[in-house]
Amino acid sequence: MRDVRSDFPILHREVHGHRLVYLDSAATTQKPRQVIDAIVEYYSSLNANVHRGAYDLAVRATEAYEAVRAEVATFVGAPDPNGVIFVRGTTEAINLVASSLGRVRVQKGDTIVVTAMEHHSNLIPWQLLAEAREAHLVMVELTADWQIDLAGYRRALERSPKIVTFTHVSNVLGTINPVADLTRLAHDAGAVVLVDGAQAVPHMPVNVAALDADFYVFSGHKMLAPMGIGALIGKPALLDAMPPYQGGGEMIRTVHDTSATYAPLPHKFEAGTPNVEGAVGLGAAIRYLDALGMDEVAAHERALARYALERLATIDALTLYGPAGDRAGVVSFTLADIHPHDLATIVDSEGVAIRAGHHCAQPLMRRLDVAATARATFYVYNTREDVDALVAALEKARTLFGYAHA
Amino acid sequence: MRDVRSDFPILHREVHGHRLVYLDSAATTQKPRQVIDAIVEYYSSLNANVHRGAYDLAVRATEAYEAVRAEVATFVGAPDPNGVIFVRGTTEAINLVASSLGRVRVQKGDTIVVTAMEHHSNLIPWQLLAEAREAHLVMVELTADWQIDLAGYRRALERSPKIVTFTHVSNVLGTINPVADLTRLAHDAGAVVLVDGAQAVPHMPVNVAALDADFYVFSGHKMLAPMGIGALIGKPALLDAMPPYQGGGEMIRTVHDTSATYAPLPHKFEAGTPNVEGAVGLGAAIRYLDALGMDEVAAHERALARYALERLATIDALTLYGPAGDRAGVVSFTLADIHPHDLATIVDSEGVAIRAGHHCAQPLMRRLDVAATARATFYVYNTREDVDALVAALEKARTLFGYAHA
Amino acid sequence: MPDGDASGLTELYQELILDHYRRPRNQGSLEAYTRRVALANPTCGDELELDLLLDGDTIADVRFSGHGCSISQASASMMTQLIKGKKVAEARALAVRFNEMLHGSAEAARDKSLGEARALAGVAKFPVRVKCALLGWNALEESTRSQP
Amino acid sequence: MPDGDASGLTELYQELILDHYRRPRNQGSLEAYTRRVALANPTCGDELELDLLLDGDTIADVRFSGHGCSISQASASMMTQLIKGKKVAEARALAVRFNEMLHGSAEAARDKSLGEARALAGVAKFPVRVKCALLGWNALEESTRSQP
Ligand SMILES: Cc1ncc(COP(=O)(O)O)c(C=O)c1O
Ligand SMILES: Cc1ncc(COP(=O)(O)O)c(C=O)c1O
Repeated sequence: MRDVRSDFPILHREVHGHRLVYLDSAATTQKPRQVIDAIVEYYSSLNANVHRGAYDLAVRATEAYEAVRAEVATFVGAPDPNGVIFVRGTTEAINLVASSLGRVRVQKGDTIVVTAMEHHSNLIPWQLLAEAREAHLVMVELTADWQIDLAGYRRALERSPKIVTFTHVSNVLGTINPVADLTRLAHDAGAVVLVDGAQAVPHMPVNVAALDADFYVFSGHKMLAPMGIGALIGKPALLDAMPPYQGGGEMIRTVHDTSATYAPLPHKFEAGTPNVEGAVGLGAAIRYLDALGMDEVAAHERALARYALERLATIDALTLYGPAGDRAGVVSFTLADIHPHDLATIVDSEGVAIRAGHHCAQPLMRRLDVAATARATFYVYNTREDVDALVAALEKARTLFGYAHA
Repeated sequence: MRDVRSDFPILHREVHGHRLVYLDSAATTQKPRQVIDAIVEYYSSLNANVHRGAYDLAVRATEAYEAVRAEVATFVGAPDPNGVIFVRGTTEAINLVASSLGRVRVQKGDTIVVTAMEHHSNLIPWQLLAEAREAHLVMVELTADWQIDLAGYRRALERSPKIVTFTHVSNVLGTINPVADLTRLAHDAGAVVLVDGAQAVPHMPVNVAALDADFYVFSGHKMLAPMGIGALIGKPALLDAMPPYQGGGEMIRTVHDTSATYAPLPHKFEAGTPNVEGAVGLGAAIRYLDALGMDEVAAHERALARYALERLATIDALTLYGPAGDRAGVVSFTLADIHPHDLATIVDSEGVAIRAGHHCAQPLMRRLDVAATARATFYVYNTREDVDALVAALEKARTLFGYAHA
Repeated sequence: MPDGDASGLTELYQELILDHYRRPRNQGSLEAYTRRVALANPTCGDELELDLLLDGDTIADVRFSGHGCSISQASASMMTQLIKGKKVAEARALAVRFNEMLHGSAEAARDKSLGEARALAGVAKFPVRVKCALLGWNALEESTRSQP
Repeated sequence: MPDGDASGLTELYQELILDHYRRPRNQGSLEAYTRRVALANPTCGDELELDLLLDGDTIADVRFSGHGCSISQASASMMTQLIKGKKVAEARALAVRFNEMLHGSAEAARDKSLGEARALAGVAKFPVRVKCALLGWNALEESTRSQP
């Protein structure tokens, strides 16, 4: 993959007198000039509210917005742009499905299946749904190699769950789940499947049609796009049958004083003024990633992850978490008795930005038997030098905490 | 007020060979350089996910985000920044309250009061709530001068409604409602009050503490800020007692496998990665408006509205809608038998952007006895020349439709 | 205020279209109908109801009601003129043709079988108004979908 | 890897703090307690439980448990040393003082009454870590709020 660092203005800023080594892309990514420019251009020449204006600007803003819907569909292999719902991000997409589908599909005593590696955003909405409907929430455990335990998964499916949900890629372990297989099994058990693609779509080619997930969700801000935009990809037949989520402008057909009928897809699920800027920025991000090639992006990150795992393994008393084999560009670790927050503070003083904490995955933390880990994640703009800088900064942490230099 | 047009890049673009005369700010506003620059600066030097990072960027992004919360509180006179919840916009804010408060406060047979001048965004969520809880939705009618009918309002309050909601300013009529009085009456009747401030906060000084509304909501994109950001201002005691709305990252305290406890305000209601860019842009917009002075902004718009009403009244067969007295910078009209969409298309060819349609207020349209109106709305960047351009373009429409020149 | 019609406005609001707008043909409802479909354009609020009386596979009578802009009303009016007495399959073929014209096909715009509806070719220059011109035709499409 | 400590790191991770982190004083729980408060820092997941045994208005005994970074653990440890045997009002006054120090008050940082906790003055340079240093003190504040 070509060196893209020059496209990212923020990477040329200094942090504490060091160049910024940004290793927290799983939390949010930095933005290339191309995306920033698209935002500026949008507000400088195109901005208007969509879907309601007969004038030139409004027409062009609407066209731009709807064009991105089609681009998103193509990018993730969704057969029908009407099944692409713009949302704020992954969290909102999951809440939309849990709330709207959940209300009609899940009844008292029913089962919902999640896994022990979910991000809180793919857990709490189902907890809330289970509580509201008096349904059972079953959490599938993980194997010793930090994969979804298939035997446990099959056992859970024997309960004929109404909804099964799992992440495509773990934001802590880097585990890449066999989505197509898991989905097929769940479908055989009669379940509807939602896949949390927040850590997949930015990092590898994804084809939702091939995966056959009923719902697939992701965030723009984790894939070079602006904050405040993301997508829910749903099978139109399912979305069609679901009650509306939020009510308001744009999502209606005819409004009477005390009742209303709703617009067809996708607008039924897009109440209120949407984030057109965000969509336009997402379009620019998709074009940027497409130009790089998602296969290349994936290869670049996995190579970096491999290199990082190798280098980190040489550090004394460093513990790595995650599967031994293939994994995404996510590396979680702890170092001796140095708490991850202390690690993050120390490496930050060298310009290295890593995340420390529970990564919104407390159930997984308990299974890892830690309260927190440090985590480095890689994206298109990271290099082997970034990994080297991390390793050097970790050595500094060891020294500060009184460990002998390796 | 100083001439601000030069701050708005989009106003220097041409539309169909004419300068852009943007008269649709009630739908969404254009953005000054200062706001666009704040976005660019954010992504070029500050971007990170908030609340979860121990590194420099994340700290600064979090500080920037939380600083805007305090700025919003100050701007609208909210006593406590913890009662400021960032949302996508007005629509989401209303859905949040209807869904979360509604679930605990409204039971079978209870009453919810709305008015006949609400935007669909302040109607559909209450329709959905009333339907879900088998509650009654009562719509207060308007007077012949397009004010909320106080006698009808008092009658509705005799039903001891659980929730009363109304708009501060009508997006069709320009009516400015006596919010403090309406709120006091509703409180006396034991109701909780939500005020839709979408058309007020951008256009006049607002002090929610003085109004005493329990919830007050507005959108950033209608006040020079980016799309995808807005605020729910709530009394902390009420918000505290409400169940969460969306579940996910950021809004939790401790997460167990099948249950969780939630974070204190304001984070309890901000699940998932928030739109930090949007908040930063909103901060820039608030500083821009503060520098102009909200009293000056209001005076500027009302003067323009008066001038527009005067000039439009001279056009033959033009019908104006709305109150005779004081009104906001919103002017709705129809012209002879020319359908508003045709009007919008024709004036657009002269560079004049107005809105035509039901303005997301179908119940009001039925009371106006029209299916649609044309609407011109004014903001800080509009001038008397803009009004003149509109009037000239309307004369062209008359000619095209075969009416004699006035 | 003549402007040489670079904007296409004079073509859009030509005499014939305004005439159909102001004196719509076949307006109203049928006492006896075989098909009734109501469509709305939620973004602008235009509403249209189309009644068809079928005699075998022939459209024996047709009426439309509702409200909307000059384009949607004139287009619906012209459509009713055109399809009355036609076979359902012919009418549906015209709908396809009309659609092509509105999406810029010059060839379709020359197709005499579209009759007066060809006056609406200029709508293609106003993308946001295309929906208006199609409202009646979409109602026809929907009301005859299950009909051979 | 000495760096003259422009970053303040050496001060942050000085011997005394690491010592309290590794050998926390008064760690554990009390069999008999008057007050028990559990606090968490949801953004980083630090958790702390504080037990107080009151004898009248005197803190007769104190223990803390939980987990977290060196700063939160060391700070809680130092706090327990400091408040044991003090009157509740005195302890609360120390909490106010400590807060001032963490918000940059040089005067508070010189206040001998803060004892070893003064070693944490350097945390003020790391805004995101201030919450960590305050966790134990906040628990104290909360558990003694209703106490005169
Ligand atoms: C009075 C009023 N309420 C609510 C809204 C909805 O705001 P938004 O679309 O930003 O959610 C609008 C504007 O569209 C409005 O004018
Ligand atoms: C796997 C996973 N799911 C969901 C989310 C939540 O995404 P967002 O915060 O953009 O809604 C994240 C990231 O925070 C994630 O990594």
